[in-house]
Amino acid sequence: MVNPVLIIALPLLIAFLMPLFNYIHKKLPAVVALLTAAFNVWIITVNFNEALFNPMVIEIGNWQAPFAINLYIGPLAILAVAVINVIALVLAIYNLEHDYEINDKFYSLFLMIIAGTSGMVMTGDLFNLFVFIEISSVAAYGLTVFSRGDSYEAAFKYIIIGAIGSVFLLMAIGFTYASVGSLNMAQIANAAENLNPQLMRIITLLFMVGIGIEAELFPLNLWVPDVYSEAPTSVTSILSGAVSAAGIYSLGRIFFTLFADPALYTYLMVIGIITLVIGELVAYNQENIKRMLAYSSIAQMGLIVTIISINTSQAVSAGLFQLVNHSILKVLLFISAGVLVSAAGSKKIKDLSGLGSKKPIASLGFAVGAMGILGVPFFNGFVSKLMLINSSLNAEKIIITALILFATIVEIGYYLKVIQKIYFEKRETKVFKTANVFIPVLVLTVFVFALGIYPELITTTLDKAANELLNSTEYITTVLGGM
Amino acid sequence: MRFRNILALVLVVILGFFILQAFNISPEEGQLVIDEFGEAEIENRTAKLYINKSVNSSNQKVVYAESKNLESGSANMVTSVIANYRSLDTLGEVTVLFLAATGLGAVLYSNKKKERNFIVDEGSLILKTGIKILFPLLILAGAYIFIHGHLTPGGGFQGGAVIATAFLLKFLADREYELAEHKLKIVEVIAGISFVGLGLYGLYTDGSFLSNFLETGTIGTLFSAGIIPLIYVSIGLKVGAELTSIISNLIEA
Amino acid sequence: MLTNYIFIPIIAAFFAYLLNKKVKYTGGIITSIISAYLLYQLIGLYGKWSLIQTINFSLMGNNLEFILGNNPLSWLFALMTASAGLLIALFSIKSQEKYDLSSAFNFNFLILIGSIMGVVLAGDFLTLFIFWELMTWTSFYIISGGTKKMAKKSAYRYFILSAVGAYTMLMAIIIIYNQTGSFAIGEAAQYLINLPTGKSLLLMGMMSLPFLTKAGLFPVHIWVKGAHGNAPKEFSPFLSGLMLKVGVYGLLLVFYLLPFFKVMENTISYRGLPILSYIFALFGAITTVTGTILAIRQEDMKKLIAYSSISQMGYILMGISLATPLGITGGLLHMMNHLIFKSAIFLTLAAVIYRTGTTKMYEMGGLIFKMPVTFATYLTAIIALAGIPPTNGFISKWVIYQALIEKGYLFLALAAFFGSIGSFMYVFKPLSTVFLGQLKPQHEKIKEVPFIMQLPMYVLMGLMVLFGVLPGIQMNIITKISSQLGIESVNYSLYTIEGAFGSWNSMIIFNVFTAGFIISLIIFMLAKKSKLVGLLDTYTSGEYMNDAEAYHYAYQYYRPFDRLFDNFAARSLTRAYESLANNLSKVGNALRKGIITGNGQTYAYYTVLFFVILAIAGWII
Amino acid sequence: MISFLEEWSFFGGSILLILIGLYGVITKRNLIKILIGLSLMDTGVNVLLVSLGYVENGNAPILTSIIKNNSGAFVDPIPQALVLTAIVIGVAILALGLAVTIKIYEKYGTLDISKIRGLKW
Repeated sequence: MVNPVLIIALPLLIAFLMPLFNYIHKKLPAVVALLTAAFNVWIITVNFNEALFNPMVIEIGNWQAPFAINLYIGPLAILAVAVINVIALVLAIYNLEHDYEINDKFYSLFLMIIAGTSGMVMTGDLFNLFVFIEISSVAAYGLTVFSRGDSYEAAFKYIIIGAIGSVFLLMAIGFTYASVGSLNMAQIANAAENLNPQLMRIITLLFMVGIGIEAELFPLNLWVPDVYSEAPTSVTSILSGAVSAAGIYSLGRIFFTLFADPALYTYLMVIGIITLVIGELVAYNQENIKRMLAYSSIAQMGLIVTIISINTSQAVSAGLFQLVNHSILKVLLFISAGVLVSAAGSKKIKDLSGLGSKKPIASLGFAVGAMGILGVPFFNGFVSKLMLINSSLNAEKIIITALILFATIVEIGYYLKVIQKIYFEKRETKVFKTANVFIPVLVLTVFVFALGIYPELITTTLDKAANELLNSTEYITTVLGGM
Repeated sequence: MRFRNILALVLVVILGFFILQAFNISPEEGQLVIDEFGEAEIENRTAKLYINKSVNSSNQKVVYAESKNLESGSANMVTSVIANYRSLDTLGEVTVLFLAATGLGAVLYSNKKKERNFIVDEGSLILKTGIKILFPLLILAGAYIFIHGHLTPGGGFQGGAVIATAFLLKFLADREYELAEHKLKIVEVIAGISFVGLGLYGLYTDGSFLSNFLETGTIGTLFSAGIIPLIYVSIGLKVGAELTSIISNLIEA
Repeated sequence: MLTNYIFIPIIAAFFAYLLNKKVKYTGGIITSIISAYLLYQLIGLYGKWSLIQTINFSLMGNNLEFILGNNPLSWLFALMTASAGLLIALFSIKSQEKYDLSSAFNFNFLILIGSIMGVVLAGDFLTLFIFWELMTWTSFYIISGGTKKMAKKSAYRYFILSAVGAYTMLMAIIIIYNQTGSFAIGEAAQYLINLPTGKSLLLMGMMSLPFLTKAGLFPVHIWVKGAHGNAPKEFSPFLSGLMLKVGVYGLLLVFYLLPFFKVMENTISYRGLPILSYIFALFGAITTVTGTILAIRQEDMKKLIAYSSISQMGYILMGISLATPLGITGGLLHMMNHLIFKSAIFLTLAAVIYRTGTTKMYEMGGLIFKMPVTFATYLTAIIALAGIPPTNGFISKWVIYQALIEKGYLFLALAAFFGSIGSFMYVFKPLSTVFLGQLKPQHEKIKEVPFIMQLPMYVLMGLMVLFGVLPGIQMNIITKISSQLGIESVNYSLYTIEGAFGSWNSMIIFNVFTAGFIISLIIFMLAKKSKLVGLLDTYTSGEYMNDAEAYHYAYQYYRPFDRLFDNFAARSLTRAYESLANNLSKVGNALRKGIITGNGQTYAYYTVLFFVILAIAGWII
Repeated sequence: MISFLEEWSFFGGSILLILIGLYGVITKRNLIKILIGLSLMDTGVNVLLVSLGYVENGNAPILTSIIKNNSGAFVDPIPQALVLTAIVIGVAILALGLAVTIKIYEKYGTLDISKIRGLKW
């Protein structure tokens, strides 16, 4: 066994060293970042089965588990961390082709965001969660501005919302500590039933604002389209693929494991539905492809929150599957769209016409991603869509089912326009040179089809993860031990 | 727009009212609520273990300058929390600062060297003369604060901030003053990797990241508390360097 | 192995795509070979009705199985698919030499063939749905690849309508799955029959929506015109001839294999049949009339034939929704015949487009001597379409009339007659304007299409006459199907069909017609030839004429008739659907501009608002 | 009255500080003022955290030659440690925000947030 704390520690170490690598050679930071991500993925594969069947509690600083900071790596965490790091690896490969002017700074931030999101999903301590959320969002603020231009404005909006969110989060953590007397998640979960309901309501609402910003809940998500459309492609991808996934993870951790208050799920469901509907309707009218994808991301997050808040094991595992798929597909879409945008020299959808034959790989990547999101058979989105519908019908939430299908139809509406634009129109204007994205697109496409044709690859993990979310007892006993 | 402001006021007041409810709950038997002001029940909190230094042991009594080989040998309990019990938070915090400095560098980065475009108002004679004397003293004070972080109030952050203040004064006094960027970088890198390196060494020897692998010695003496002073030195240097680079970047922008 | 029928084409699709990128024509050749192979295999499958193949898998915590089964109904559709695929693939080898999306066409076309096989062989709804989706997607891509300007929009419309239907079906499937734990069609039927009538009808209504859409029936027929008219010319025959029929397959499935008609028996009856059955037949009649009227108005020959398809689908629906032996026989016969003659018509049009490059009828004329084979095929096909003996179209229409009159549905029969007369009018329009009349100057150098493109036409021509004379060949499989569907079969022999009011003997009629044809041919030979006048040599009193085409006799051919229905045509359903979409888009825009103002401060405002609303909601709840 | 002030000046005061900051953030147009609001909120929440760990008559949690052993009353050291972290994070966000503000001013020539709307819809 390799200690999974390295998943956090190593990127931090390398990030601190980045100036040195940059001094040695301009290209070295990219390579080192790639190696770090690959190493992380290796650690995860080594630990995967262990975490799945015997959740690990990693004590930091050799302090006995519930009293200091510990990492908890169970099925849910390993799933999330695997998604995050695989995506990071793919993006590290993608980055090899790019030059960001100040490479050392870019890759420092890039590795930090990996460490931050991995930490978010692995930590077993509430305040530590806050610190990791801040690491990933501060890194994201910094990364956003790498494309210059309008990105400063986007970053500023993100900073305002993020800072307000962090204040709410801190308040919630403070109240939790003052009432429970501990910051350890297991202890809090254990004590949650003794918590005064009114206080719990206040705490959970504060958390909802704090976490909602990362999990892209409406109306806390309006920074998303600006940041996603202005940030460099790999940043957008990691934000939508990893950071939002980690946000949903923390949301699940807080509202399911810690404060399992059934009244909350109604809130979450309503918010999720509003997010879904607004995201889809606004995406339908977008002229800017990156904004369109951003709103589509928002809508997907809304969908996932809605489904998870149904609170049955089927629904939660469907939601998690959708989350995994969304991470894979959105990264694919953003990478491909990034290439298409730079080839066309414009973000407007109408300027993308006829790129299908000029940029075959990126266009194919976009088509695969879109078809995955729309749930075409043999693509991964199909299975998760089936599970979503099945679980919502099983829970007798037929309105949600209808909404999911309505949302899919709106999605079809806007994705098909782009696909037709790319493939079935003639190009008259110039095509710019772009980077090669063959390997990232290939890897992600393989994932798309692997999960679509053989979903058993992941279903055990999903079921276990769903079980972990819905049953906090196992979590508590694992961390607290014999107490 | 006035309506908007009034609405904002109303909203903020409702919000505050709602949050204040948290302090004003009359609990039923056995329910957990926020302790009243000044009556924080340390006994029921994790903090008790930290004060008694009994997380791993069943230690109860800690006596200044007498107790030896405690699990965390820092006389300053806050320090023992920051640099030992919750050192991962601190690593994260240093990281955030590093991120801010890096991000700031990225935000303000430009290819061409810019003219300083504000009207240069030279520092007064007092400031100029004073800083010549104060600068080494401030650096020294900063170093003292972070080296004695485990004994006295203060620590790496405070020390680092003092060091950065010294540089800020230098900037204020002399508008032409420029830092040797690469030296700052070197300090940054070394401080950063030594923190993570200490953690990794703990992982290597004790099997746990950031574990205190040194003898903790007698509480209250300078050479005590295991890796805490080491961590604080690296934090101090790191924070000093980061804050200085933030200042220098902002001034140059 | 039934999976072969699905996956061989799908796998071959990738090879076809890659090879065609390198070497011209290979894509079409591979497609032809694969379809021929499938056809060959399918013929061998005839009679092996108990063949079932299952694939186990686990999903959503249940162990499920994909079921593929061979039965007469499936076999017939599979055979139709393979043969239509073969003919069109042969045709497209040459006709696509200048088409720059031909690799993609062959790729999609092979997958389409595979997925239709999947749809018709499926023994459970999940398999059916999977391949249904795949079919919709691939056909969407093919239609989008049309060279006309409207192709994309039509494909888009087609897809959205299909998707709405498909998702409604998916919802019904999963509701049933949740209760029975299985996707199998048999178990679903078991379950549905025990449900309260209303609920079960609702579920089955949801299930039939995608099939109605795909079959292009009123009120979800609006995609047909655009998709058929703008699809690549080779694909229109397949779209009209076959894809519409896949919808019919689904309807048969819902009507007979699911207990739709059994459940309906308990409801109110009208003229001896359940009211719903009558309503479906009525929909069929409306479709027929609508399609006919709109077809007559069309100036574009492909769109004209597209509307004709709609109207013919109305006949088929009338037939199969009667649930009488004659009705189902008529419906199935007409379906097969429609495949043949409609493919033939579209192929001839494709051949004309291949040579002239236009679809506007008033830009053509006099191609009879330039493209004789094409003309002959077209003539035979429209004779069949109009339902004139001795072609196959007459027989099936005759059976449908018999079925309607037998039940006393005079109104429906009237609609059917209207459609039949209307079809004379609209099929004559392309005939007279494209093939007859005078040759346009720009078409002087036109030649007949290459042999490889003529081949499918010969085959289709032969089939039309063959089945017109010997309907017993088709009746073989149809009786098997009706017994599978639980309907008594009609008495028949090789060239007779027993109707409700006497029987039809095609041999006698054929002899009479052959004799008549020979006599008129002799008269024609002996008669004096007419004199030719320049077509656009129109008298304009010295006015300058800037739109010569408008004076062409083909332009607004049936204007007086059209004027009767102008109001009707203006009240288009398409516009209703579009305004729905527009309103949705308006809501989206309003949300976008109202909420997402671009001002970062407003977003911060929302954060506070969000908390306050939640808090107040918390107080209230 | 006095006891009320004593009890509420910390909890109520810190919340009030947060609210004042929040009000500033959502009403002031100037980017710098918004950042000041954010910083006020940070301060407020820091005061709140520390006061949550306050013990009446408690000592600062440091053993010195005067307070020799740990048996006496100490204020809770954990919130203090948390606040230290929170302060640094606040500083980091503030610094980044200011840097971005500089760039925005270069680009738009104004600090009025309602005029900085290059990205919308």
